[in-house]
Amino acid sequence: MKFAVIVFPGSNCDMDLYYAVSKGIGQEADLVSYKEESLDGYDGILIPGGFSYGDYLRSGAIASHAPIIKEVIRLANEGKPVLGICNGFQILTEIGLLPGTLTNNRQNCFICKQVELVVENNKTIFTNKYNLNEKIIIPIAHGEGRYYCDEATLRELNENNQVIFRYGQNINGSVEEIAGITNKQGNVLGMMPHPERAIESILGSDDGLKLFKSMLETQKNGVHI
Amino acid sequence: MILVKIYVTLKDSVVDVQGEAIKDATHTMGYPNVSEVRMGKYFELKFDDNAEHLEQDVDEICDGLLANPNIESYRYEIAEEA
Amino acid sequence: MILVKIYVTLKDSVVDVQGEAIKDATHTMGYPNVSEVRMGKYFELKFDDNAEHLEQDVDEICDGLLANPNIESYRYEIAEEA
Amino acid sequence: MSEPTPAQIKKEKIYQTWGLSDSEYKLISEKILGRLPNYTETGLYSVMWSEHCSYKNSKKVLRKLPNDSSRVLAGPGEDAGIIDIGDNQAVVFKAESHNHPSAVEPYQGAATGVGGIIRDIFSMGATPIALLDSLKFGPIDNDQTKHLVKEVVAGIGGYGNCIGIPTIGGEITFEKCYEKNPLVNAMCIGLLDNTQFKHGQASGNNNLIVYVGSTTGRDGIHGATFASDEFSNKKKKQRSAVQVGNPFIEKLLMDACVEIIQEHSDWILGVQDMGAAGLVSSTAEMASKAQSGLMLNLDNVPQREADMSAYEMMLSESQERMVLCIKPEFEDAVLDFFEAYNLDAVIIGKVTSDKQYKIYHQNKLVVDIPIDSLTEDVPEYDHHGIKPARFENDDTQFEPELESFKESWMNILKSPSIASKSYLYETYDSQVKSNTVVRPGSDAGVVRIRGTKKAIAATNDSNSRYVYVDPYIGGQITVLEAARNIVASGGIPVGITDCLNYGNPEDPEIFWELDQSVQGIADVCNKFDVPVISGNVSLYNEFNKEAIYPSPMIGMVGLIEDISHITTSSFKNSGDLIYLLGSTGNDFNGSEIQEQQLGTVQGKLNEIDLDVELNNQQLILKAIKNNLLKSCHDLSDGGLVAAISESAFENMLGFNIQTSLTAKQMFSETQSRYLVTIESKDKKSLEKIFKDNFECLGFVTNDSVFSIHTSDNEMDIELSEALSNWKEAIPCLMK
Ligand SMILES: Nc1ncnc2c1ncn2[C@@H]1O[C@H](COP(=O)(O)OP(=O)(O)O)[C@@H](O)[C@H]1O
Ligand SMILES: [Mg+2]
Repeated sequence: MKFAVIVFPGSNCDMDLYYAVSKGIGQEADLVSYKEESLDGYDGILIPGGFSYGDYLRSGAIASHAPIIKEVIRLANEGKPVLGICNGFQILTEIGLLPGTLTNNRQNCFICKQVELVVENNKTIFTNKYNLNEKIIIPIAHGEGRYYCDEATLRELNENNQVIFRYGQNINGSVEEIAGITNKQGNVLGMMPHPERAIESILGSDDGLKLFKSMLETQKNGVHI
Repeated sequence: MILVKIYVTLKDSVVDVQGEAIKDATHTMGYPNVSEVRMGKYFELKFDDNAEHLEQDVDEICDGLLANPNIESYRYEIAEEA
Repeated sequence: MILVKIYVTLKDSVVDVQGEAIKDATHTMGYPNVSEVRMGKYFELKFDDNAEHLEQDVDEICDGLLANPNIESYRYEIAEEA
Repeated sequence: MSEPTPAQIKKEKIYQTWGLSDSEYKLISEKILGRLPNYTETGLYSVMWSEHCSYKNSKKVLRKLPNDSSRVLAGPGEDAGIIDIGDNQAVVFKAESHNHPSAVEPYQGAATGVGGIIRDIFSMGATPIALLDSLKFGPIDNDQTKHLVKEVVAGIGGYGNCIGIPTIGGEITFEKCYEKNPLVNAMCIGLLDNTQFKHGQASGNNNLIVYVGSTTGRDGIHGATFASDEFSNKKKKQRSAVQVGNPFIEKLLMDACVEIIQEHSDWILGVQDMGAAGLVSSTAEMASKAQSGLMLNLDNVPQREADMSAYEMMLSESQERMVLCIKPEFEDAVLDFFEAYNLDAVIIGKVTSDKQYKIYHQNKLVVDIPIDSLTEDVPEYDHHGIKPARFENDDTQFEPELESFKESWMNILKSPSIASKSYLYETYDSQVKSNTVVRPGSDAGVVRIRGTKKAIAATNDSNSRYVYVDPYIGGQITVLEAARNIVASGGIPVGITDCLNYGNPEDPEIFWELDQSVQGIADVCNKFDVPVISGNVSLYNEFNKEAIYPSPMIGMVGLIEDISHITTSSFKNSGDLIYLLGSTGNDFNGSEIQEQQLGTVQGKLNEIDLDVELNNQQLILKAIKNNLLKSCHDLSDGGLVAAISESAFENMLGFNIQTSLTAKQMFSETQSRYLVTIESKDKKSLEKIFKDNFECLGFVTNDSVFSIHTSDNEMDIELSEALSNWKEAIPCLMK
């Protein structure tokens, strides 16, 4: 499976994602510049964390105008898996592939720590290797990670099983402890926690590995939804 | 040169954590009569005079970049400049 | 109820790192006639009517909290409200 | 407004307001130039001859510090020092203080401190892999200090998180003497995969000088002299010197500089960051080191503000700017290279062979001086030290009162300097890059080196109370404490960087403290063969004539040869045996409990036996290499009370101990001690290594109770109560 890791000016978890794919699940990954205009030939798109354009103005806002974005949207619409982590999630909401918005943490500051997540839906292309309601340890590292959406959207997310991960404890003020959601079709996942930082037990947890393995599994054997 | 002043504010339905924190701080500072604080963004954009569809451009810049329509609204004023 | 609108802007001599990044983004979006962007903060504070030294209070809140006097300046408008 | 003429500068002694003394001015005009320097030239001398740039007051003392070992590839003199770690790899590190800027504008002061130290590392071609920070504030009992703490921490996180370098450790302490003079020291470590590093040199006639990065504005003008000046109420107006950091641009600069140095070393002769005293210090140092001259045309310098004078441009401390010296045939290649990173790069001058510094502005020659005179001709001052009066009558040994053993125990845990700092350091990204094996919260931070079995351990340590009580022994303790943190993590100390934070060195008592403490540091470094490869001096940390405690900060780096040696301070399993290595005496002078009970620290310190210290370090490393230790924690502030509690907290374990020590001795801070745990099956093997000089205290439990039996007392403490005292102290104070 061949992944594109999109690199914006200011992305800083691009290499972490690159290693998660290449070392973690032994697949091919390319770092693809925000300036590129084609994503032909990729089976999956990964949008890394970091501070694209310094997160100036609003996290993800400026990156959503980069040339590559058109292609990200095209592949998403074709049903290819698109995973946005942290700043990647913020970008996916800014470009409208995912509903809602990530705003300042309730504490009004950046938080970096290991947190517990609950797998709310294991019938997705990203989570089929997890058990339903499995508790996993994944680090967070963000200042603007409080998920917000209006009531109607929230209802829809719940009805369609689009909430994929919730925090074990409400760590940042997100509505209904939401940590990660997919689009309606289920092929675009955005999450604030960093599974790519949790693929080796020496670094504190390898619970993130199954997420990448799930994507691979889907590619090989299709989704069992 | 044309100066455009843009105000971006959170929609009323969205909680403003920063505003709340600031309100609390004003109380600690000894101003209990501050009953609400909302925090927004303020921009000054300068355009070269030859801007043809100025209002349209400003709307597009606000919708597409300066404000997040999920949670924010905006308004602006246009002023000529020397 | 009294509404006070406060505008906090970076002093001219201070580099506006956000404004620069936003300006570049407007160019990428196809608005090359944007020649300068400055980003500031906008606050709306509501005071209970019984505010006695309103202007003094607002100045103190701005100096001590809303604006960082090292790099920012502020101005405000006071409006009555229903 | 026109500039003062040279004659006016002399007559009105304008140079004095910039920090030049009469005799220095005389030296410049009579000996060096043979004429009166003009306005711009006077400005250049005043910044380059400031303490911050020239070390004129501290050079003599700094020479005491050893800076060589078999591993040193570069020592002081470069942007940062370099230590060989084998396999053709090296680590590059340095610490820098940003005390005054942070006092004035805490967020930006701290942020630009981090930005500056990162530039020092990547200008060597090294990829930054870790950050640390050492912070000192007044007691958190007023809004001003809370604001300072909050903003400084936010500034450090704001910069480091954004640029994407993990902050893996540091320290935060609170002491009255820092109330008006907070200390903000930041350290960066970089990795060089190729030890062919670049010197920051501008050599070779007609080679070009390239400016790259942010535009130049009027920010931070005279920041360098400002940093070398005492602080007082009167100086509030210096607020105009605020610089604003842009970590986003710095990330681009960092990636570009590392790439150009690593991949295109044939294009370039030197790279240097523009730090304190911006353009003048970077270019003059580069040329002077290469024995060349330099011609600059300021009209090419990218300017953010209109009508900047030559003086302003040369002295501006606008952030995120670098200078390179390149070969002319690669001009286009270099400019295109930076263009691809969206960075502005321009040619601003060239290298000449006449050793003159010639600067043109608006087609006029505005500076024409021997370039060496800025860096080499600075007078060096030999201050005289006098032992301060407080060292009279100091023969007493303090004895703590333990009215309630339990209350005293809790007071240690909630003392702000000992209590958990997680509320603050959790706002730093400690994991970005996915190499951090040990995050803040243990003894040293540890990052592994991908693709090898190696890891790097690092710590920031200072103990200004001990230095205040006895500068010489305190200086020793500072290094020893750092070394113990490295060793307890499984590393071998390989090098040191320092920030020497003191008051006004022209005060003989302060100079004595500086001189003595550096001697203490030097003696330990020599004994342990750990070189000081870089560092920074911050003097004049005074407010209205009240000086801070003498506060040398040691940033130590250790090499962990195999990641399997990485050890942390937390207890792992119930049933594990707890050992104390090293003997405990009655060492209460300068201790946390003395401070708590007397409200100050005082008295004589017992001499430290460096052989015992070294021996204990080796025993710990041996036990680690034999895979015996489940946890290892050094004893420092708060003695055994603090250490054993901290070890229990992370995994929420209890313990049951029975010791020959008295209850009071639980609070003693005798040096050279470690607390370790092992599986019970390893008892014999451990005791064989430790030989004597140890005590088996008891065992780890999972019953959530600390059960303590001393020779003269016993008690039980609920884990939850101890934990909340330790964990909640800082968040409570910050509310
Ligand atoms: N400013 C800081 N930044 C990052 N980590 C910090 C900071 N202050 C304290 N820490 C972390 O908290 C832990 C305890 O610090 P400290 O009590 O100073 O340790 P020690 O006494 O072992 O030197 C260490 O892991 C240290 O790295
Ligand atoms: Mg320690």
